[in-house]
Amino acid sequence: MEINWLKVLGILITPVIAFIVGVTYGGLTRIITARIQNRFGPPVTQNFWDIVKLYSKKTNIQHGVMQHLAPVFAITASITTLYFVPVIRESTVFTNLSFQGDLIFLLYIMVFGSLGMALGVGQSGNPNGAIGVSRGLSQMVGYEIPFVLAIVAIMIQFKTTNLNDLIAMQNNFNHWIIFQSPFAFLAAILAFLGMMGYAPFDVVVAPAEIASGPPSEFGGKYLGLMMTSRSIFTFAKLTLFTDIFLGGAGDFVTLVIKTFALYMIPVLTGIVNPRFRTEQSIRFFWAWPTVFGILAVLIVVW
Amino acid sequence: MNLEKENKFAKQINETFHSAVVKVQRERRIIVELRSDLIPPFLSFAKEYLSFIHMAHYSCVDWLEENKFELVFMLWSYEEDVMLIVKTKIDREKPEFVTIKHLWPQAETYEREIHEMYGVDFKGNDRLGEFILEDWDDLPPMRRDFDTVKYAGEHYFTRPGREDAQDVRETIARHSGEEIPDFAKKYSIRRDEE
Amino acid sequence: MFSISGIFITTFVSGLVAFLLHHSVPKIRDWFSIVIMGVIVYAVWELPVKANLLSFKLANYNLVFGNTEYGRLFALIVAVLGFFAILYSKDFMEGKPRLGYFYMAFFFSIGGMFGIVYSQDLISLFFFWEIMTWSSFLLVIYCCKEAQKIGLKYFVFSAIGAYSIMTAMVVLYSSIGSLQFADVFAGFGKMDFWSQLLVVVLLLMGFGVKSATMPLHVWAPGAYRITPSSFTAIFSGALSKMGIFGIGLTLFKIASATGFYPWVQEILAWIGALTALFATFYAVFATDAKTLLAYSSIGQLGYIVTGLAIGTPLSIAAALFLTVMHAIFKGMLFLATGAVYYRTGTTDMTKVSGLIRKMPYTFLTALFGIITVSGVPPLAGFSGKWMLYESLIQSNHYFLVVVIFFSSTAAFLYLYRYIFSLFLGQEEKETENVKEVPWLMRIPMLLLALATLVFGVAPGLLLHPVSAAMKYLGDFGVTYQTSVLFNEWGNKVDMLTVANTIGVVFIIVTIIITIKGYRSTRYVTTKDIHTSGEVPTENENLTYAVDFYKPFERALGSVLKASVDKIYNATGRILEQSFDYLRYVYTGNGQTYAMYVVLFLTILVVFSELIFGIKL
Amino acid sequence: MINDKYANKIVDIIQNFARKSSLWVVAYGTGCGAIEIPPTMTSRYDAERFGIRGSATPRQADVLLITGYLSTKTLKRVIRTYEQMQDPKYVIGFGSCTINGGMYWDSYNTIKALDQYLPVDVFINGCMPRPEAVISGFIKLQELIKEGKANGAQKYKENLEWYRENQRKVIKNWKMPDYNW
Repeated sequence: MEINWLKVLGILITPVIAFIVGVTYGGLTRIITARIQNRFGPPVTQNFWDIVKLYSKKTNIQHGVMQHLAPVFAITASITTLYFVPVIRESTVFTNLSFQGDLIFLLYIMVFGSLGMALGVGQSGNPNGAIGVSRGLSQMVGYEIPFVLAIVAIMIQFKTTNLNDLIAMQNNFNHWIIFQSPFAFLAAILAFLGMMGYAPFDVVVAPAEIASGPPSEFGGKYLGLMMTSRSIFTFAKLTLFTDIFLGGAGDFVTLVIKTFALYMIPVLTGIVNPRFRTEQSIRFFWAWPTVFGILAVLIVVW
Repeated sequence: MNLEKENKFAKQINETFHSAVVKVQRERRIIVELRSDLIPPFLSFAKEYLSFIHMAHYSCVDWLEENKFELVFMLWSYEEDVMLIVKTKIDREKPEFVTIKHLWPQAETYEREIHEMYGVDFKGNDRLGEFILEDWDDLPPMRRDFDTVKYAGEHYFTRPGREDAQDVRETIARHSGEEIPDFAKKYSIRRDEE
Repeated sequence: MFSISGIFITTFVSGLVAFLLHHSVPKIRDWFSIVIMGVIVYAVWELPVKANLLSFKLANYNLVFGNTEYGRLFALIVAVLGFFAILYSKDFMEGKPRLGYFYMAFFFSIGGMFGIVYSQDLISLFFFWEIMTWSSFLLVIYCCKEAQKIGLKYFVFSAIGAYSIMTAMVVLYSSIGSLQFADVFAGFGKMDFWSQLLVVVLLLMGFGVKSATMPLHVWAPGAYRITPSSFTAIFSGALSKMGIFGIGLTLFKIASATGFYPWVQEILAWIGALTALFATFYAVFATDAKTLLAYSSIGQLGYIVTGLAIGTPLSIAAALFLTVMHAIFKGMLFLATGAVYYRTGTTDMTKVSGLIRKMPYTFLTALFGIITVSGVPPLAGFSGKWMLYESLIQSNHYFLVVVIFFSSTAAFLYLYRYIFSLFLGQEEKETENVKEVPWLMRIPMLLLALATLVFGVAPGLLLHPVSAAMKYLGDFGVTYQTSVLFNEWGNKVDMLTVANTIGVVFIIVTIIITIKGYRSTRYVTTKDIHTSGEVPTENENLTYAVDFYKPFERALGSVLKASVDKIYNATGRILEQSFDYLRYVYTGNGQTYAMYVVLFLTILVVFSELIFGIKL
Repeated sequence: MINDKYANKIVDIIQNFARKSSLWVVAYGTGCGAIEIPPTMTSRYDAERFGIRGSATPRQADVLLITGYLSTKTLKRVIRTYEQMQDPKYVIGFGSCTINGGMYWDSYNTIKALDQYLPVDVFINGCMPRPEAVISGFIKLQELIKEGKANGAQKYKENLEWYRENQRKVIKNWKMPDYNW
């Protein structure tokens, strides 16, 4: 079998790039939050040092093999998602494995990590963790409906389920799906708010109520791995949304601009909002976002 | 000052409980002193007939000099806006009383506190266990013969260098010009002066 | 040896022999059953595919048996799952009473299912259908007194199903004059509209009872819960597939010849999707592990019904793929639940927790099971779900795909709850002495778990027999490679790449995280958790197991309050009252009954001559 | 090859810098001093500038901030919380009460000197110490960490028996899991 070394290079460096970008975005988020709250805020490298500190903890505890593996599940899902999303359009290095999978596959592989995490949290035996998982899964059922409606609308409209085809069809500014199918974008971006887990949909990790919920028994290297995974996953999800709605990116500058613009939507929403209860957020997702999703499908059909 | 309703209450109380010492202290304050075995009927009387439906407070006072504990109930009438303070004295050597939780459920918690802090035993209250203090094995700490300074010195490491600390009672007595009674002096002497 | 009659005779005779052995030499009873079942698996595998292998005349009817690719798929499910279940039964059923009865009913139901899938005419299908129903009914009422009521429910619904099939047979026979499949399939298109409609509806109803399609699912949760777990695996994994088998035949061989076929498809697809949706909701709030799996089973069969009803090649492939997968993963999950029951004596999820360290193999099985059910790659459930979604989208069933997707997402809720409550969570003091189950019980579970992995990486292996079976149903072809799935727009997903990626990343990160700080990582018990500084005592129960999905319940509100069960109960009450009057008829006098019998026969003769023109 | 000694030193420097720049404080308000934490964390004083952040559980935290007096009942929970934290971990004694009992010098159920029971890295004096003082205490801790001197956890581990003896003297009903590394 012939080995395409450019592909190998891409597979090796994409997670690193994703990690760096994700961590920087995390730092920027904290600065922006601080500025909005009239504070100075931590340095931009703060998240990076947090992760390094967590890895450098001298002792770690685990409650069993599933908890040991839970962050591994999470990061596997993050990296696999990343590999199956084309990062840079028509690039040999950064399309990775995106020709081998499709959108429905991505929807499912994104859950892989949450499921693994949930199993680990379950084994940690902390009731707070289990409550967090219960809330998280319930909320996931909530935002999945508008998201799937949006994705289905797009798949029907463009008669493809492969991301590369979708990107190729959005070759021009006015072909972006955000303009072609605005309702799908609305539904998806509202679901995206829930997916990112910022306020008002942060009841899963509510620190004051359930002691940060799922990760409450995770510390040291496990928490570090989880934060690494979250950085990569944030980048992967942003890239996925950019690919679907904003026509992908031809180079890294465009990619950073587009993903950052998308990222600011949940972040800014999160800063100015209080927290929904679980059933409130589920009802929220089943109200307007779902209506937008149905509209998107109906518009495509007619 | 219009004490019409207070006097009316006092009259009603006196008519029913002849041994009750009723004093209208001021507007909206009536103080009743009563024998301890008459307290439960009196409280039900106050609740059912005199409209004192709210038990606002329930506490205990240590009268070391008389060798008595005094139980104090504060009842409030929403209809007349009057507070009725009921006092009774019980034996200090073997402090016993009956529970009144059937009249006011919240009394149970007050009784638990009084039990823990003064050692009063309430018959009929089955939750008189450990309440706020954990693993307490000394005298009940709110009794006046419990020496908190001595206890603290014996049980906790005290960092040297605190010389300014004084007993509050001494300071108060000095400022008000009162003489500390002899029996009280026993408990108020600082440990290092012994 | 490899003849249909051989398979039938072996199955039924060994049922009787097992019964007799139980009463004479109980020691060899289990091994005898295992060996026989192994032989049957081999025979089913080797049986040549031929439409007419055995035929004989009984009264006026030709009874024909044959092996088709479609029947072979189902026969293999029955045989393999039956073999695993009987292997599992040896230790699981040890010490239980009336084991001869159990084995006999077990073999008879297996034989009944073989009869159904091999029969080539409706008479023998009905005959074996009834044998299967009877023997499974015997197993439903096997356990205890409580089971009788549940058994009655099962029996009433099975009877409804059987009578609808019988009525359909009568209608078919009266207009076609033959009940052989070949004649029925050929002649059905020429029947008049109303008889066609009646036959299709009755057949779908009859088969729908066994596949527990809503609103005929009411019997399933109770019956699945009360049967011994080793048979529940068969019950849910294979027996309910007979309904799917029948629905497939009805749809593609009978209904497709009619003018209202698209309507049937649409309605059945929606029934399937709604079954999946509501069953999932009920499963989310179930507290008993087997009830949960029962509802899950109903929901999964809903997907299959939808897939069959859509009728595009990809969707049929998805449905048949899911049929096999459902047999595998529901078999696994029921066997794993049975293992928990075997060791702890309960399947109540609020009572058992923290078994992972005690029963690691069972946990592994359950883990593979739930990953497969949820359809997360790289295990095999994903391939089936993927094909189903793609086919739904490409056949323009937009809202159907959302409903299916939604119930599939909601399935995560109950699946997580299942594995969390039984295996994860706090390690309880009551389960301190629990051990792993014996090897004979582990082997079937682990082999099934392995199968999910193999079919997950290489779905083509399973799509090969599936596409052969589709050829029998009609001119359906589906494109696939050993590890690559294609949809109708030409998009693909390469399961081998997926599995490799996940596997490599997973292994690398696992090695890193294990080596990093290996010495400083220590294990602590589940009592050593953050409880705001409080030290939990030994007997304190910290597991979050009751009302697990309260927020979700609140969000759903009154949707769940309406239950089909309640409607049936109301109907039952009304019927009960009206049957009070019937007591005047049932006098208890033998002569009166004899008169009734004579009267009934007279009416039967008169009606059959007058209406259907049949000479008895 | 790089000399192991130097390599380790460089790793140490990086790790200490990371530990210094990221201090997660477990949210355990013991006494009245907890009221000084909100102004320290929020806009007016903004402790997040220094990487100081609250964390919900001891498993994730680095710093245990004892905000004021400790009754014996609370002490048991604080010890448990401290033992659940992961090494390296630091204790900051906050307010006079943790130093010499403060205004509770004669109380029958508060401890008078925290360092008898837990290894304190930094004391912040005052009743109450203002947020400026709190932040300066944190900066002092950061300096100690950077120099590698804040090794309270090490001290605790080595002198566990001495600490245990003191703790058991106060906590009569000792039903705690062992502290076993």
